[in-house]
Amino acid sequence: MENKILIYDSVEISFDGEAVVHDVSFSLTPGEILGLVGESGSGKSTLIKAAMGLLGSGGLVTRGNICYMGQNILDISEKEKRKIRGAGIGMIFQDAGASLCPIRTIGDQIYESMRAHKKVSRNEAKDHAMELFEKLNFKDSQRVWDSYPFELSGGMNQRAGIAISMLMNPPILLADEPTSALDVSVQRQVVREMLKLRELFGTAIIIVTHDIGVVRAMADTVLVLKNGKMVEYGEAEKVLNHPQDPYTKKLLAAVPRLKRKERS
Amino acid sequence: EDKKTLVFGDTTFNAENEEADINPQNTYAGWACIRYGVGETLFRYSDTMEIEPWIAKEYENVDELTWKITLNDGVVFSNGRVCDGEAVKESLESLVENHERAAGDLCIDSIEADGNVVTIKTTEPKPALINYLCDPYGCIIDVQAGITDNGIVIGTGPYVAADLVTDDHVDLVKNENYWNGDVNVDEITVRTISDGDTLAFALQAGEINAAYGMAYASYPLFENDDFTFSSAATSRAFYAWMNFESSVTSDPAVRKAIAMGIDKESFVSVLLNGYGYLAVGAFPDTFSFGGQNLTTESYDPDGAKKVLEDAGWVDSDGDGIREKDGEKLVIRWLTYPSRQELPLLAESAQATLKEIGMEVQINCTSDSNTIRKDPAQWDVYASAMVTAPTGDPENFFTTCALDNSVSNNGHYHSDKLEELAKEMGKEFDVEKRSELGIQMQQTVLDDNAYVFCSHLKMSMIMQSNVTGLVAHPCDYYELTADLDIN
Amino acid sequence: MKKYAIKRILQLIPILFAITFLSYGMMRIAGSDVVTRKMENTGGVVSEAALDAAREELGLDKPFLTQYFVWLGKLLRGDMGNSYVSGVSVFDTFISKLPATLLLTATSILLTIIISIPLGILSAVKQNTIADYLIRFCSFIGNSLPNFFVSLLLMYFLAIRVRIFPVIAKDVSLKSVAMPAITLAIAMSAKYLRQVRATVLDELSKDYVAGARARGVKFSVTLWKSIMKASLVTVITLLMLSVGNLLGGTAIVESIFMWDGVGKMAVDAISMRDYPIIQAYVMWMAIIYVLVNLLTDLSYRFLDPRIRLGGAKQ
Amino acid sequence: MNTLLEAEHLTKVFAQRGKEPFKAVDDVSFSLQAGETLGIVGESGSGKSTLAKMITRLTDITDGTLKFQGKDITKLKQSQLRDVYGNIQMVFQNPAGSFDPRRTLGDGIGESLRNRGMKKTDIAIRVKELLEQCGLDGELAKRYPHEVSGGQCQRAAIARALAVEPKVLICDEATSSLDVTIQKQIMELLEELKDTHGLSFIFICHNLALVQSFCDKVLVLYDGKVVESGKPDDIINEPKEAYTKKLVDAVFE
Amino acid sequence: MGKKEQGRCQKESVVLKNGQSTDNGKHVTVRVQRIRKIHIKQKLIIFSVLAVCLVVLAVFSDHLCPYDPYAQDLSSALQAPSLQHPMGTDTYGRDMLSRVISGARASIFSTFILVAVISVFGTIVGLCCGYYGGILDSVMMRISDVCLAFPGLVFAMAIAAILGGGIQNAIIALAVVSWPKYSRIARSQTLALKEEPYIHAAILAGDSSAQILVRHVLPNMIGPVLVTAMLDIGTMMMELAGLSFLGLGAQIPMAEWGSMMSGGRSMIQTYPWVVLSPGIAIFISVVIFNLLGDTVRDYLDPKNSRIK
Ligand SMILES: Nc1ncnc2c1ncn2[C@@H]1O[C@H](COP(=O)(O)OP(=O)(O)OP(=O)(O)O)[C@@H](O)[C@H]1O
Ligand SMILES: Nc1ncnc2c1ncn2[C@@H]1O[C@H](COP(=O)(O)OP(=O)(O)OP(=O)(O)O)[C@@H](O)[C@H]1O
Ligand SMILES: [Mg+2]
Ligand SMILES: [Mg+2]
Repeated sequence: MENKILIYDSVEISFDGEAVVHDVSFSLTPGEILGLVGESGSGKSTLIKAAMGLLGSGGLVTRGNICYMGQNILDISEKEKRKIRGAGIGMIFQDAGASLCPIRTIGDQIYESMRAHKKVSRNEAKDHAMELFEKLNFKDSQRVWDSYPFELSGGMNQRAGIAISMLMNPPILLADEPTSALDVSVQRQVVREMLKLRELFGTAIIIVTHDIGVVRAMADTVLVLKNGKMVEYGEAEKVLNHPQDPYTKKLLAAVPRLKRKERS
Repeated sequence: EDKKTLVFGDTTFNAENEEADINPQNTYAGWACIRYGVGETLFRYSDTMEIEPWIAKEYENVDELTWKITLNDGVVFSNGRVCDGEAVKESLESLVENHERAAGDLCIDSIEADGNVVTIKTTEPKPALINYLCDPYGCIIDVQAGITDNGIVIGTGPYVAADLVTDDHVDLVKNENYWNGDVNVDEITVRTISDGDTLAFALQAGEINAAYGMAYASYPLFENDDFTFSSAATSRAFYAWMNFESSVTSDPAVRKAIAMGIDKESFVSVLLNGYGYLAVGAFPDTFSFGGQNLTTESYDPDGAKKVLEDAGWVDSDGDGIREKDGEKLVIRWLTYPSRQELPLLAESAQATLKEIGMEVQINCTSDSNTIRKDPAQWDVYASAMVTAPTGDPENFFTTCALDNSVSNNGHYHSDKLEELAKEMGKEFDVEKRSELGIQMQQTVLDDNAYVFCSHLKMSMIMQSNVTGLVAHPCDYYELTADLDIN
Repeated sequence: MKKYAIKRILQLIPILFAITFLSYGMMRIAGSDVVTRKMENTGGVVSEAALDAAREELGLDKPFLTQYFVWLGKLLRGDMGNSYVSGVSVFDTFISKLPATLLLTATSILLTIIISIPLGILSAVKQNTIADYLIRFCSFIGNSLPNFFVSLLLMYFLAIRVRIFPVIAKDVSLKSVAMPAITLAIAMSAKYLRQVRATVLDELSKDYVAGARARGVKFSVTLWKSIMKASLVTVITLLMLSVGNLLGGTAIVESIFMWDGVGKMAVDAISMRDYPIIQAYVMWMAIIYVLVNLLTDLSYRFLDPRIRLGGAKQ
Repeated sequence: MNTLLEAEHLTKVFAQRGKEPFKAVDDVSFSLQAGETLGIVGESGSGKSTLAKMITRLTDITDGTLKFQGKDITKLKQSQLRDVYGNIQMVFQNPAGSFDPRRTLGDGIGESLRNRGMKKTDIAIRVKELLEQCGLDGELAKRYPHEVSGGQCQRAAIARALAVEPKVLICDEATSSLDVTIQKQIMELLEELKDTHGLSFIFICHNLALVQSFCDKVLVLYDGKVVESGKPDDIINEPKEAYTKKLVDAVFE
Repeated sequence: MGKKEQGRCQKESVVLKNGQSTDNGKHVTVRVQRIRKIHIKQKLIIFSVLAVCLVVLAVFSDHLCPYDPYAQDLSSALQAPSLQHPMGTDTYGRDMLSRVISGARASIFSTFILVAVISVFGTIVGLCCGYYGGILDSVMMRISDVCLAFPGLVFAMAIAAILGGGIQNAIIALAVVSWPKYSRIARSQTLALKEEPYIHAAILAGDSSAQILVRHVLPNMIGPVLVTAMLDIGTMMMELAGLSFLGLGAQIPMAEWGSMMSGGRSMIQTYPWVVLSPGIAIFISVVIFNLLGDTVRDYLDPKNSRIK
């Protein structure tokens, strides 16, 4: 129990009084990658936004608790939440480019995010960021630091988004469809980066995706969501290869596969 | 020692009103020169509009064409130059050269100066020559000193213009060389304030000490101990011209009904807040040939109805408007907004005439001067004109009512009036002229060719510590040497 | 950039031609001319011959096209002519009125910014709270009071009741400009406020705001560094439009407060049919229009790196 | 075999303000036989959609010729294209966006019929038929685009395309914005249409697996140029160009 | 932001009793969400009704006036508000209430007509320019440039001089300088819509250009135009009042709010009701149309589609 860093306990989430996520419970250990799959509108994004306190004005976790490091993060003040956001739980948005302010440079925003959590000088922040950029295989870190989001490709933005989230070295990273906006080759790159993160820092990741291929490639555990309800939760191996629920079966059957002669 | 300063707010001192600067010879009116005490004329009008000496001490009508004028001794321009016959000659010659209306009025053949005596010969008999010389354009200015780019001239008056910005202000300082007594106030600023409300606020706030051109609606604000009014009846008359080419107003009954259907009394007492004088004829009672000698229709709606009925104008379709031979009794009332009284008159006449079954369609436009030239476009034209700018009755008729009058746009014609006008043109005797003036007015009134509604009561409002600022019937004199502030 | 600016300035030429020509034409059809006008309000009468002579002197007897081209020819030689009414050089008149208009423009814009941006942001951030409703209510009031009425109220309260500002402008000074500037700022702020509020609300709903929150950045930091900067584009657009209008002079406010600026000059010139001044004014307006457009575009480039660096799509 | 579409050296150049003109499609040639399915793959921005719009003449063709059943349609005006649109139809990438948000689905589906002078009552019947053919309830005709799911909307879009009984159906990433499960249903529908109606397809997609299972022929686009073409199995198993190789390798399994 | 969220959602930690719990005996924290739905549709209805009321008032003003708005009675001039004259009387002794009601016709109708004309004309021009582009676009946009660059005041005064004063001519002048705003909005909307797939779909369905414009482009771009028009009703009322101040608005004795205000302005200190009555009328109608405009904007905003 003590090595569970994030626990969702019977969580129900409502928008304007209407529950859209019902009774979801799961937990995360350090370094674990959880794949969150399900059809569109099943509540995947809602579920992870709840942990960040980003449900917006109409949304509320109406039942259950979400505990981060043993602390119930639903009933704490905005100030305390702010401390956890970024430093405790990082988030990568579906369109990470859009989650960066379009009219300020990446460097600016990195510095600002770091400043939010500790006193650092701009140079320290930059050194720190550069270091991480190198680790994440950015070719020209200086350029990335000085660029505006629109000057970078979708893949680079996505990676910059990951970098910003990672700079604070949060033990948990929530990734909401981090690859679906990208083309296949970039998508592969991003997946590789995230795996590297876990390797480097032991980060626990929740990845929301439609792409079963990505889940297969990354996830340790899988949670299948349908209409806001958990339909299956377990080890990735087991869920993907021996699905129990009819919906999971249908989902897996629908995935088109490339037929290749042989793979090396 | 403290300087006495005064700020005078004036709505009329602007280019639009023909008072761009204080050069009396510049434009048609050029009243600012005399109004603000910079220039003086040879003679001036008394409070009863009689001729009084000013720069000149007397005149003599040598023969029909020759006038001999003797100047006062010791008159000097503000720059110290002596205002002698030569200076007057130069000034008048320059006037005739530059000022078309003056040239037409004066018909000067030659001027001779000899010491303090100026002899003027006219090309034709000009009985009213001295009156014309009292017009603001007759201000004697130092022609040799010239006129500055912004229109400042040197005169003999109690004040000297120091600075002038058209449409904004003129700064006056005391004329140290004033020949005719002491000047009390050291500095005066005349501020152009075109908006009536701003003027009222400025006076209330004490930013100006005195104001000219206040809106009637603001008068009650100053009817208290802190302020003084100075008012005088002027010969500016608010009156309606009938169009004799129009199918409705050519009907004498209609004209008569209009004359009987306008409630002049209420117009003056309510809409003008009592700051006006009921008019009978063209001239106010202050003149010897004023309205007191005349008779005309008074407000009588029932009488008016009867007049119309008798003339065949009846309301047969029940819409409240009378018809005759299928023609509706619709009056197109042309007027203009720059005189605040005219829209009030139009609106009030519209209501009272409606009661007797006339529909009045108002066209209140600043283009009225163009429109009135075309008699097909209006039936009644209401205007505000100075009927006796020179204190003489002839002017009104020659400009408005005769066959050859340029402004007779309604094409009024009366044989009797033409007769009388001819007589007037030859008459030099002031009393006889006055008598003729009365007869001519009565003729016009009998024809209901004009309906005179009211005369302007020109008012200045000042803080109660301002003295010597007195409204004058001729509307020419405002700032004089008497002006003082305590 | 330079090329772009030059291109925009070249665009000015046809606009200038079109609108000066139009204005010349319209004033012409408008019937009465300066000579007739001069006779108005004076209570007297002048002969037609005298009028014709006066017209001839001003060249008003010539056909309208001739007059236009004479004017244009002079203009190309750098001569804007003299006012028909005052006889003073149009250029000098114009220049003498500019400082007043510039000061009024600057102060009212400044006031508008000071009032509207903070309030607009406040009302967006506090959306649907009492503060928001109050601010919006005030903006409605500002939006529904005609300028002339606002100036009356200001005069009454600020000059008569508390006597902190003068009713009439005595000089081109800050104290004198206060009331006309406040009058203009009230109406403009009311409009700006709504726009700023809408823009900020729009920005607030964008992903990057949530992004910054998710990174633990303080809302106030995001507000000042990102949202403000992004909203500035809207504000600049509005500002530029207003500057254009203000530089053209605000006839009503200028004449109520006796603020001797370009707008008052224009109104007087129009009512007097003082063609040379009207033409100069119309030209001035067209130049402002084009320059303001140019400046707006340039400032976008400056403010928004996407435009500056050519990153915007399309 | 019966050649339906013939494209020769199709080129599209976008003139851009203040920038160099941009060649989005560069010298693309292909032909499409009756009953054949042509796949077009390539990364984002490679010119797939532009090519589709050129074939449907929704954008002007800068260079090259386009023939439909031997008739040159390269330069036809919009009014003359109505007949061509009776034979070529298109299903768009974004299902919800391809219906006018202010009109019902039925309205959108029946629009082409109305333009061909069909009576109102007949249209209603035909629309219902089409919807049912695409596996939808006829009642859906009364709904607005935002009232139906993405999958339903895409089916409705297919129904709309089928309304005029076209010979060629162009699918521009017709399934990429949909869930895998729904994607599968749509593919099954297309498959069925191919079999029952003998439709020819131009199938634009970046999902190689779908292309492989559905298409007879594939063009690989890169920077507006055709870098490789041939049978899908050959291209996937033995990619010749480096680009194709990269594309194939990136697919997660 | 966080505070607001908390303020809205009342939180109560309730530990359900074992027997009642649906969660198999577990203790579950329950938070009660206080729902405050914004009923845009209701707001829309309320403001539309209010706006319609104003229009009805304008239409039937003749029948609603307690007195003849033009009947003068100089003997009862400038009376303060009383039971007999709830808004007092003006200089001519006319009943202010009646004049304000009657003024609704001139003020509301004239702004309506003005806004209707410029928005319809501007929209058509913008639609055609945006859709067809080319020469037509360039020419019309240059013309609109000229109209925008042309000082409105010069225009208004020239029009007044050519055609005479009066509200119609003030409307003409305002129309000429205001339509380009609409054509620009319409044009940019059309340019954006032109590339929408559903427009392409319509082309494929064989629609002609005109059909596409009328059936698809117009309905989808009308939102912003409509909102601008609503807000413009207030703006134009102000502009007309400004022109009235300069003597270019309604002719006497027409009851029109702007000219009533400017005509009565010198009485602000002495007889304030003469100027305040039309002022309040302007305020109310500007507020109603502004709120309506805002609500229409909210209603059309796709972000709010859920809470309609
Ligand atoms: N701010 C909100 N207000 C009201 N309802 C919302 C809000 N955000 C999401 N919902 C509703 O909650 C449900 C779950 O949405 P969510 O975005 O979590 O789905 P998802 O599984 O992430 O889908 P996708 O794969 O399309 O991103 C949906 O029915 C959606 O309509
Ligand atoms: N109207 C246009 N003006 C200028 N450039 C355009 C225009 N339309 C498309 N392009 C450019 O042409 C190129 C090809 O675009 P296209 O939409 O055909 O790509 P695509 O292969 O369909 O990509 P995706 O898979 O993302 O849909 C892109 O670089 C695009 O930016
Ligand atoms: Mg989601
Ligand atoms: Mg595409």
